[in-house]
Amino acid sequence: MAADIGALDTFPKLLLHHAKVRGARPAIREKDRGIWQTWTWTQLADEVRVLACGFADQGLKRGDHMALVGDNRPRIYAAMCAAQCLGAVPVPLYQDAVAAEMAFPIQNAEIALAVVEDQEQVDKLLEILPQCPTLKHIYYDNPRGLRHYAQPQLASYDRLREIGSEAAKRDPGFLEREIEKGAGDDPAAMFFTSGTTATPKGVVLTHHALIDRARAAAEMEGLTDRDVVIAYLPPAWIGQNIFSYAQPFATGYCICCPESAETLMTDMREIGPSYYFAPPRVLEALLTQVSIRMEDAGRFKRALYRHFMDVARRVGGAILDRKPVGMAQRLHYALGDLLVYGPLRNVLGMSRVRVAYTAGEAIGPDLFRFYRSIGINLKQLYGSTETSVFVCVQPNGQVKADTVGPAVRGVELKFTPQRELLIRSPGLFREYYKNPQATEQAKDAEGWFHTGDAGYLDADGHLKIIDRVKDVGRLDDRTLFAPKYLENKLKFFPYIKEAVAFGHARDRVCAFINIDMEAVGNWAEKRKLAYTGYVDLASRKEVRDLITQCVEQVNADLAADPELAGSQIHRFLLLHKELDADDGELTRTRKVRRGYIAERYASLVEALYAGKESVHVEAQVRYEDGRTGQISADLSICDARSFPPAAAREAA
Amino acid sequence: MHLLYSIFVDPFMQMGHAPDLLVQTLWDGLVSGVLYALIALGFVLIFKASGVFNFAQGIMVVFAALTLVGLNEHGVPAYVALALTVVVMLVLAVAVERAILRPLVNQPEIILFMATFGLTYVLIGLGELIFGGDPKVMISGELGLPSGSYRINMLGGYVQLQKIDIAAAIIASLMVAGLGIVFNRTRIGRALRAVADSHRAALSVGISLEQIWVVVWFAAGVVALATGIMWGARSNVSFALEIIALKALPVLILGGFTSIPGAIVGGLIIGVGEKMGEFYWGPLVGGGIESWFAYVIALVFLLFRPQGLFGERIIERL
Amino acid sequence: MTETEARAQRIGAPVLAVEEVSLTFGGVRALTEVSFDVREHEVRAIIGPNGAGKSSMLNVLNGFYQPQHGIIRFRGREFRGMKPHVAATMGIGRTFQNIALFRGMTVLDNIMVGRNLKMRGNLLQEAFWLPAARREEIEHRRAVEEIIDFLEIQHIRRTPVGQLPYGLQKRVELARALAMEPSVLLLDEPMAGMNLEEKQDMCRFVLDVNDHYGTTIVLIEHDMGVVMDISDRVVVLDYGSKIADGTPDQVRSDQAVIDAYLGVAH
Amino acid sequence: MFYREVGQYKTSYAADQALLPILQDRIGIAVILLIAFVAVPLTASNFALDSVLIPILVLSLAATGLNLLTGYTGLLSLGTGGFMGVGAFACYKLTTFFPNVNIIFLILCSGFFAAAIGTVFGLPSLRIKGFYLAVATLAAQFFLSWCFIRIPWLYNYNISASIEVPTKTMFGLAVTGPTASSVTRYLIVLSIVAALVLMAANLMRGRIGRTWMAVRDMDLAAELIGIRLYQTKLLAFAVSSFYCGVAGAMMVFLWLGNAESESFNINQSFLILFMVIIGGLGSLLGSFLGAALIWGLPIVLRHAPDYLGLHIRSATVDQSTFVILGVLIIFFLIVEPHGLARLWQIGKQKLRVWPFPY
Repeated sequence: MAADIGALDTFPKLLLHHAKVRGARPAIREKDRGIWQTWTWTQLADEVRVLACGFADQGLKRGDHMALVGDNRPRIYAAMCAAQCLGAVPVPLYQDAVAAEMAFPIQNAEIALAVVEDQEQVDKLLEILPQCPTLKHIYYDNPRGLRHYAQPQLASYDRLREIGSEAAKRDPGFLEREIEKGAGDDPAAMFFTSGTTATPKGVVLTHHALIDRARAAAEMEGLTDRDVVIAYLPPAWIGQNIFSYAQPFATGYCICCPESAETLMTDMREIGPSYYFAPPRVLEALLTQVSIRMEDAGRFKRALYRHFMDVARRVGGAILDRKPVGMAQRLHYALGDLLVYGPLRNVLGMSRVRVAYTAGEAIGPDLFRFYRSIGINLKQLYGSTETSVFVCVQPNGQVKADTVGPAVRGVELKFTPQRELLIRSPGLFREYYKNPQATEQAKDAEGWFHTGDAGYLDADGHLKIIDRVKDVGRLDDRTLFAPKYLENKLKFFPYIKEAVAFGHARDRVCAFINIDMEAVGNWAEKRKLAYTGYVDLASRKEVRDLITQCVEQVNADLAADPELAGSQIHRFLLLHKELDADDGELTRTRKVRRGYIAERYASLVEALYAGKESVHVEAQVRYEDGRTGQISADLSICDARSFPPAAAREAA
Repeated sequence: MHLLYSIFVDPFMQMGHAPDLLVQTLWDGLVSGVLYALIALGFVLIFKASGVFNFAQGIMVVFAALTLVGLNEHGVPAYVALALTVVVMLVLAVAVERAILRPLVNQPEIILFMATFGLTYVLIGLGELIFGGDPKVMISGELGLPSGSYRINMLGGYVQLQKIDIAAAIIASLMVAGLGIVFNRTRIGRALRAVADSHRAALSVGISLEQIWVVVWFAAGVVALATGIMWGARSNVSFALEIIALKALPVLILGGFTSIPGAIVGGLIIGVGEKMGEFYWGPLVGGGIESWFAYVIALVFLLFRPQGLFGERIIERL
Repeated sequence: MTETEARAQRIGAPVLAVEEVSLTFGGVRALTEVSFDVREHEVRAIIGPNGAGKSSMLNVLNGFYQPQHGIIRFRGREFRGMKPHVAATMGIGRTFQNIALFRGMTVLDNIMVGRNLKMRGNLLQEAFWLPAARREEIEHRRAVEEIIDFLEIQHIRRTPVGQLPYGLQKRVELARALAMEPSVLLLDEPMAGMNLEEKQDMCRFVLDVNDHYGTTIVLIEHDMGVVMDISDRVVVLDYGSKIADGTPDQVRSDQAVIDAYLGVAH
Repeated sequence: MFYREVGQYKTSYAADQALLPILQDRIGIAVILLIAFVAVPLTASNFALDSVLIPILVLSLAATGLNLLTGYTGLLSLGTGGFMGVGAFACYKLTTFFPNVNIIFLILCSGFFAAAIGTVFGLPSLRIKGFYLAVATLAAQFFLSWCFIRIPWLYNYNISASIEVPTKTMFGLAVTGPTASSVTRYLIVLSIVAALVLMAANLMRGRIGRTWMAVRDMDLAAELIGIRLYQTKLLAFAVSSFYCGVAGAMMVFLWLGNAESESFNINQSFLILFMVIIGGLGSLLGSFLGAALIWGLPIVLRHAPDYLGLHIRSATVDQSTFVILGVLIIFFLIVEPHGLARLWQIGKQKLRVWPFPY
């Protein structure tokens, strides 16, 4: 199974290779101090050398773990590579995690050494220091505000570099020797899965796995060292790590770190990435932005936009897939490209995007088609931390909205009778760290990884994922009920921010809906509808009618699909508060925790099924400034029309 | 040495030698001073009430005089023409308020200043289109203004006083007095004073800003008409007057942009200073210094007292 | 050594002192024989109710007003009164109660103006954009970018200041003053008109500036709350006279101060 | 919409601080320069050059000069005509004293005389502001006008009291005087204007420009930051007058061919001020737009009746032109008080975010 990946079988070896063959090419750009500061491969290699010597001097040894906490910064990536040089395993942690969430990984991996970005992260680590006796060294990149911190564990990144420089001078050949000792089967990094229910698990990935998968996808898309990627998602997330560490090391392309979260859009527009990744929620937020801004445009521009978006919807996807399209249509589209799509791609910063991926969760088909229709080659992929991401990718020209494409080179797929997907691939993880029981559960003796996802291969061999195996339910008449599928359909409407569908073992499907404050607020302003806040807005009759229309639209769509026609949404209510990760209703990656919500709002669910007109609710809410307050409200329950299945209609 | 002598000694010796000439010069200066003061008065009225530096005040003088004479030429009896001209100035005030002030409310001063430039162009064009560009003779006789002069023997010589000048002085005084009464005794006057302090205060008196603007522009128009008649009676009614109207600017500097007494006193000082300068010092540099001497007086004055004659000291705060 | 001790240790000898300063405006007494000193690296607050003469005091310190009596001592030199640009040259920076930014310019340009005293470029170099001018411009841009980064205003770098919300304008003003690399920074009600969160941010920035650049800070507030937490020593003015001077704790328990703030009749 | 800025990123401060950081702007300027330097000389008629383009360029330069003072430094001046006159007469005297020196060099030199005189008349700005200062500059205007008439030495004691431009050659080509071709004069004017405007743009992006704008926006704060108001304001007067002086010299030598003191009277000052205000205070582009509009509009109006086939007395046309010009000025001020440059700014911004409204 182990595909040969050649002599350059570890990331440090790849680094030295790039420093040799394309030393003057940019490896990392960082918008800092107002301009794009460039690190060439040579500079990156030099930095890594100094750091690695520093780490070694501080006692980091082969097999040790090192924590990395921070945003996308060149120094964080350099530290990652430096640790790998020594055979140590970097463990990137989410920079927005609260202190308590960091304690487990540090204890679990017995981390002694951490490289963090700034005071905020230092404070968090210091807070959990008593629970984490192994943690001996914390290096911070930005010294701001840390001048008077007297803890002996603390030292600055610059201090580390000084130590490293001296050590490197004492033993110039040290680094090369250490790198030589490394092999492809060594663990390269460890990622902690965001445990929604259980404790997090540390997924150990080898150099081999990561490099193999990075190469497979790069070859498939024809990535070269001229490609550019913008690094804006948390480095602790495997996807970000693949796109901004594994793949650039595999191909030699350049990654760009934005200046701050606020400037991301501007920075992306400046850089113009050619290879882009965005989870559906980001794409959705972007589209909502687009819709809202277009609503504010003048009559002429709105008409222009609507007209050409119609054209794009009809032929845009086909043109992108190089399918035959009539000359007149092509010209029409070309005009639209000049007037609308081109400028739109430009303001979104996607003019140069050659390949864009989305993954993480199912994407609404309309959302997906929108990007494709304006000429952005957005494709879906399927993968997870345990598989080093790339399992299935949609090849150019074979893009469908509801599948995630065929298996990538080297991957084998099969299904259990329960429709659970099993995977065998060179990219599979080695183990869950110190958790043999979980490892055994997930990876069987023959090396098949049990994904927990339900799906099947369609006629073209493309993988179609419906939902998590455990979430796929049945209505009490045995009709298939895939809640996430419904929720995604609802969430495509800009007015709907979150949706939670219920129906397992019930007689029909009902849903909770969160309105999108920005979009609905805008909509209300346009209609001169006064409101005081979220609760007030959500309780408006006009808003309920608006959402009812959306739900009925979804029902009409569902009716067209014979498998899912039975799971149309009969009733719904607009929640009195926004679902919030801080309240445990969403995961950190903003997935709804359906079970928890059903439990927490049991009375609301009951009211939906009891056929009540409205339900009284009292709840504690947390305001933005941290205060909490009590609200009570009567939530009206709305009925939505449902439609007879298409098959039945045809028959009739 | 000779230069210093001719600047600092000789002129004063001349004054001593021929006091009658000195008195005559002073009188001439006072008379032109009255006219400067009248133009400045128009500026001050408008600036005080609307914060507009009305560059068109000069051309309003010409326009008013032209209208008066032009109407008369078309056979309208003098006094009817006078009344009609007053009506025209009212129409102008309303038009200015509607077309310029209202749309430009709250714009920076310089923008309003430039707008009055536009107004100047419009008035020049209109004036020429309607009445032609040639200089005209003021109908002072028809209006019952006196002509001829008194000759007073004094100080070993004589001083000649034009009757029209005396009339001008009297009319100007009456006008100032009249304005004074309007300002201090009437509701509109109180509003006007309030608006100079703060716009909101004026509103609380119960008079709209728009009304106040119309009133001040109309008042400035009437003042312009009076100025035009006086000036026209002394020379001709022509567009050259527009440039002479710029003389009102040093007057304003001297008197302050918002002070009516300042405008009067400043006007007289400038008028006298200019005539004296021209008569006694002008020959030194070849004459014609009237065109700029007034500005130099104002400038020198400004360097020592930037707030003007009657202005209050400005304390800058942060 | 704790953090507080570490902070306390940095304070040095007095750098700025006013001695018996009196200031009148046309007969109205704004300040009466006020004396106090400011030590190197400390955060010194001047507090007092509205109209207590705080702003006048600041204006005397950086030369905008000339006091009728008293002297100002700055780094061993004595002044009867300052001249504004002399104060600037000697390293006294300043922000204003009613924001005094250059509204027509961008954030970046505003802060660059703060570098003016450090720049030497002449007309010829700049008109022809000679290498000397270019180098200088870049060198100072670099310094300004440090400050922009420090105060976290990267996202508004190119925004004209007139378009910014109040809280950010205050921050830009602080940035402009910092660009002068002052050794003493006078802050005139830096937190006035802010909400709680903005106030906390501003406090953090003031402390960070004091900490990172070692800048001595003299700040005025009429609200006792936040200032007490960040000041090393506090002067209290009331009706133009000094009524208390000491650590925040001392001042807080001073009867005269309590009376002044509660408005007890004099 | 035509601004596709994706991928235009700066890796150095030098690039970030470039005059035209956006690629499309650079292309636009290049195209305009190409047209101005190549296409126009090849195609334009003498009328277009002599009555439209050369005047607009010369006036643009004067407007740029005034804009530096009024738009960037916030000092209102009504003495522009006078300062232009200083340049013109200085150049005339220089050609008399140094008949063999290159005329372009002399034109530029005459700017320094204007700068010196401008600085002297800028002295009052140290004490006074706003309209008071404007009146002070009027003093300069009237005094200088008076000098141009009363000092015969300035016009070499000509009977006509006017300047007659001598014929000067460069590389055997007549560049001034009656025999100089329109194209030659046009190209020289264009080159000088382009070079000086580039210098102005450089000044405005550097330290000096910033201090000027700081003084304009809030002089007290500027002073407390360590900007010396006196020096800054006087420098602004000097540089502004330099530009006006060069414009004045070009006006006589490369445009009119002769001049009387009348050419530099108060009306000229007002005209230039118009251009600056209508074009846009504090915008170099605005100086050009304003000059083009204020100069071009009367030409269009004057010729409009012919094109429309109407026959109107020329006096009537002139008078109507006045009225229409006045109305248009008021109209423009109402529509966009910040001038044409602002309109362009807004339009450009719209194009940059197209299809979005903001």
